[in-house]
Amino acid sequence: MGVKERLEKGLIKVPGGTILVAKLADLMAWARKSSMWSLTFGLSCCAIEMMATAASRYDLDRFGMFFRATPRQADVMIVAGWVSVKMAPFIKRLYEQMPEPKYVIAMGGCASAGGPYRDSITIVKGVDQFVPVDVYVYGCPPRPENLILGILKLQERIRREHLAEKNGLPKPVREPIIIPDTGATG
Amino acid sequence: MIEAITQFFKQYPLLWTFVKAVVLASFTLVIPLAVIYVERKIAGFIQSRLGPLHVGPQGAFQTAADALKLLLKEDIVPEGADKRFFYLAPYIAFISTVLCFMVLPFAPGWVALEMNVAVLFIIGVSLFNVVSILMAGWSSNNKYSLLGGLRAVAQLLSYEIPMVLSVLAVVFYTGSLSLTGIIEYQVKHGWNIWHPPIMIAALIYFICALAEINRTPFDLPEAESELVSGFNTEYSGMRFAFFFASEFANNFFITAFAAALFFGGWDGPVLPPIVWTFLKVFVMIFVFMWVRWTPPRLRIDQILRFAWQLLVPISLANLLFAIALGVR
Amino acid sequence: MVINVGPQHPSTHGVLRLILTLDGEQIVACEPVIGYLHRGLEKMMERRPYRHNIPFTDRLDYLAALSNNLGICQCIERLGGVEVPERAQYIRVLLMELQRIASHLVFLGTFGTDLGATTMFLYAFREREMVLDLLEECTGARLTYNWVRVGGVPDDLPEGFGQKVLDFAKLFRQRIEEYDMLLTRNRIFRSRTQGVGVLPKETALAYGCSGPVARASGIPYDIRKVAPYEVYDRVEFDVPVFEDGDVWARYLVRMEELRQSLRIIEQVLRDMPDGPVQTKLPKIFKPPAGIAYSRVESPRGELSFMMVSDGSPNPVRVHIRAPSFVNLSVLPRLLEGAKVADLVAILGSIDVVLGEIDR
Amino acid sequence: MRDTEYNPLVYFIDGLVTLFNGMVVTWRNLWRPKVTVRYPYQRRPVPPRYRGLFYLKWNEEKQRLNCVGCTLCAQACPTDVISMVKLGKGTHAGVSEFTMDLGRCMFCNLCVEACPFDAIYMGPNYELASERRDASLFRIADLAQGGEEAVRKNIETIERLLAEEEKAKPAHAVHAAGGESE
Repeated sequence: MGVKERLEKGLIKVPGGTILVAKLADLMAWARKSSMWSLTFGLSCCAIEMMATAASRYDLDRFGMFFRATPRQADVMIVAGWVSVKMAPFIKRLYEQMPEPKYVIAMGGCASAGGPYRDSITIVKGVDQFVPVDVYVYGCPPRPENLILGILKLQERIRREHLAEKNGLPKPVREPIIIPDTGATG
Repeated sequence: MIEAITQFFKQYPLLWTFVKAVVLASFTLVIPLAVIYVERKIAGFIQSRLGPLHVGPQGAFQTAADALKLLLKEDIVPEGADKRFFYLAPYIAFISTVLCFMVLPFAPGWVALEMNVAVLFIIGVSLFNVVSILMAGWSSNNKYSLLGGLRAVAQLLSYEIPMVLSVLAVVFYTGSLSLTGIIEYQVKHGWNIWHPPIMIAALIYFICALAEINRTPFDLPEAESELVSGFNTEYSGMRFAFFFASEFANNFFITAFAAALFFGGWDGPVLPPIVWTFLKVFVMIFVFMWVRWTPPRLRIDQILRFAWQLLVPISLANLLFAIALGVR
Repeated sequence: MVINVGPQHPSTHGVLRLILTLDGEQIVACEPVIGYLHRGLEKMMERRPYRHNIPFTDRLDYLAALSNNLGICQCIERLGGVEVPERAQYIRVLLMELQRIASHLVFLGTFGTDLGATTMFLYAFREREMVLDLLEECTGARLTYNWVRVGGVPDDLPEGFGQKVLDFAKLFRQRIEEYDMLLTRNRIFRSRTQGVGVLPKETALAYGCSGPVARASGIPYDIRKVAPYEVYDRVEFDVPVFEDGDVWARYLVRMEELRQSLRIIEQVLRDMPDGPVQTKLPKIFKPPAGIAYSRVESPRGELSFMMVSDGSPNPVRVHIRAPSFVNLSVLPRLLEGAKVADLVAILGSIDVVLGEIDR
Repeated sequence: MRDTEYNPLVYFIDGLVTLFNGMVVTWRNLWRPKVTVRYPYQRRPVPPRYRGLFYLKWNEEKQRLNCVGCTLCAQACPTDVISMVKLGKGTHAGVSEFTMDLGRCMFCNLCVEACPFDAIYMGPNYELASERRDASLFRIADLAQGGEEAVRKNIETIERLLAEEEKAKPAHAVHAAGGESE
C-alpha cells in the first residue's frame, strides 16, 4: 500500500476541510518498524556481508537502520556467523541488555541452524536455542539483498504483531512456507 | 496578527514568560530532528549512498520515527548506577541548551530574553553540558562510560578556554556583551569576519566548536570504536534521546552563535532577517558535517596538547591584537 | 582498572576478547582471549575426503577465501603429485591478487573506522564491491568462492573478463590516489599512526610474524618471492619493506601491495596462455601415503597447510598455520605502554581475522 | 612522508592543509553518481555463474527431471545437505523425493560438479530469508524446475516408462537394476 492510499484512508472530511487522523498505536508500530537500530555484532563471515550491507552499495541507512555499538540503544540484534558454546552466554547477555521491544535476526545458515558446522561439538545449532529469533536469513553467507529482505520481513512482522495486539488476537499466525522461484533462467 | 497575539500576552508577564519557555523548549526538541536528518542525508551523499530514503518522502520522517521509537523504548537503569545523577544528567544537558537558546536573537526583536550580558551568560550556561556529561559518565557504573566522561570533561574544558578568548576578542572589538548589540554593530560597520583579528578568532572558534559538539576529529567522548559509545553507553530510550537531541541542538546553537558573532546574525540583503539567520546556520552546519566526515579522530593527549600548546597562546595574542585594534 | 574489550566490541574485528589492565589511559597489561569461534575445523577435516575440505577453508580466513582454497589445494596436489595446467596457474594468480585487493580494502575500511574516518570505510567498501563483482562473475559467489580445485580451477574465465579487470585496475589506480589524499597524507592520521605500536625486527622474527606485519618491521619475507608458487616467479613485482615497524609502516605496506597487485594482474592478463584449466582426476581421490606441506602468501601472511595421508580417501591429520594467529600473539608486546586509543590502531594494523585464529 | 620532530605550528598548518585536501576528496564524491541499489525496488542482475539456491533441471523433451537418483551429489556434499528417494531402476531411474537442507548448505558447487547427468544446478535465487526456521528445508516440489506440476509429470513419465520396459523384456529387468547408483 502506497503512502498516498494510506493517507487517504486517514483523511476525514469535516465541514470546512479535511483532517488527518491516525491511531496512536499505528504510529507506534510505524515508528518501531521504520527505525530499527541494530547492534554491531559480527561474528564471522556473515559479518563481512553485514558490513557490506551497511556500506554504500546496499546502504541500510535507507531504512533508517544504522549500527549502534552499545546494546542499550539497539533494537535489532543481527547474529551474523557461527555461535560457539563459548560465545553463547555473551549473546544471551547482550540480548538481555537490549531494551524492549527487541528483535533478533539470525543471519546465515550457522546462526540459523548450525550451518556446515552442525556436526562440530563446539557450535550451537542455531541461536534460537537460547534467544528468540524473529527472522532467519538463510544462505552461506547470505547476499546483502537477502539480509535486506530479512529486514523487510521483520518490519512486516512488527506491523502484524501490532495488528494482532490491537484486535486482541494471539500471536501472529506464521506464514506458510515460501515456494521459491527455482530459477528457470539459470 | 502575531503583533496582536504578542500584545495580548504581554499584558500578563508571567504567562508571556511561560509561552516563551514552551516555544523555546519545543524548538530545541524539534530542531535536532531537522539537523539529524540533514546530517544523515549529507553523510550519505558524501559517502556515495543515499541516506534515509524509505520513511516518508526522501526519508524526511526518519528522524521523527527515531525520536518516537526512542520515547517508546524500555528505560533501563543499570544495576549499581547512581540513580539520582543517572536520571538527572540528560535533562541538565537539555536544559543547558534551552538556556543558551534563550538569549539568542533570531531576528530583530525575536529574542526570548534581551540580556545585556548575553555572551557571558551563554559561556556560563554552556558549561552545564560538561557537568551533565561527567554526571552521566560517573553515574552509569560502566568503565567505558567513565572513561568517556573523563575524556569529555578534559577535552571540553580545555577547548572552552580558547573559545572564550576568541569570543572575548569579538566582545572587545565591538564593545558589547549583548548579542543584539554585537549584531547591530555589524549591521552598521560590516561583518566582523572581514577584520583580521576576528578572522583568526573565527578560525579558533570553529576548531573549538568542533571540539565542543564532539565532532570528528574531536569526537573522543563517544569514540565508537574505542569506548563503545562513550558517556552515554548505558543510556537507552528517552534519556538517550535527550542526550542526542541536546547534542544536535547544541550543534545548531553553536553555529547560530557563530553567525551572530562573526557573520552579522540576521544581517543580509533582500531576504527577511529570520531567513538569513537560518541560511547562515545551515551553511555552517553543512561545513561542520563536511569536516566531520573527512578526517580521522585525534588521540586524547594530542587533543589536549593542541589546545594548550597552540590554541590558548594564539587566542591570547589574538585577544590583545583585537583589543588594540578595537579601542575607540 | 581492568576493562574487558570484547567479545562484542566494535573494534575487535570479530570476537576477540582482550583483558586490559589500565593505568589511567595507559595500558599496563593485555591478555587476549581467543576461542570464541572455535569449531574444531582440523578435526572435521580429518573426517572428510580431501575434496570436501576445500569449501571449509573458505570460512577460515573469510576475507581471503581464495588464498585458503589455494593453500589446501596446493597441499593436496603435492600429496598426490598432481600437475596443474599452465593456464590454471595464471588464473589462480589473477584471482589471488584480486582477492588480495579485496582483503586489503577491508583492512583499509575497518582501519579507517577504527581511527574515526568513517567515510574511508564506505569508500573502501564501494571499491571492494567492484572487486567482488569481478570475482562473483568469475566464481559465482561474493565471499566464499570455493573456486580452486585439486589440479586446477573448475572453469575458465568468463567472456570478456580480462577487459573488465583491466578497466577496474585503471579506475582503481585513481582511487588509490584519492585514498592517499583523504587518509594517508592527513596530518591527524599520521600523528595517530607514526611511532605507535613499534614492533622491532628481532621481536617480529622471534614470534614468527609474517606478511605485512613482518615486512613493516624490515623483514623482506614474502612467500611469493622466497618460495614462488604457481607463476609468481614469472611476474615482476616489488615487495614493499619498511624499517620502522609501527602502525604507519604496516599501513603503507598494505597500500603499496594494492599497487603491486594491480601490476601483477596486468602482467598475468598479458601473459596468460590458452589451454585446459583442470587436470582430470579420479572420482575418489586417494593420494599415496606421506606428508605434504604448502605455503601461500595470503593477504595476512604466510598461510601453510600440512596434511598427512595414509593412502585412504581422508587425510589422517591436517594442520593449518594461520598467519593471523601468529601475528596476534605479538599483540600483548605491542600494547604494553600504549594508550587505550592506540589499542584500536594497533589491533587494526595487525589485521587479524578471528575465523582463522580459532579454526 | 615520515615526519620530522614535533612543532605545534607546523603541525597545525599542515593539519589544516591536509584536512582541506581531504575535504576536496569528499566534495568530489558528494557530486559523483551514487552507487546505491534501492534493493526491494531495484535489483542488480546476478551473473550467470551465480550460485544461489539450487534446482533440479526439467527435461522438456523427455518430460521428466534429469535426476536419476544416483546419490553422487549427496556423496559429494561435504555437509550432507542432500537426501533423496530413488524411484524406479535401470535406465529409467528417477527420484520421487529430493530434499535439501539450506541450513547446512555452503553453496560450494561440489554437488553440481559431481553430477554426471546435468540434473542439478545452482540458480540465481538468493532470497531465502524467512520467519520460519523450517524454511531451510526444501522438498522436491520446491526445487524442481516447474514445481509440483513437474514432479507429478516426472513420476508419471518414469512409471510409464518402467511399465513399458517391464512389458517389453521382463527377463532382463532384474539384472539392469542398481547399475549406476554405486
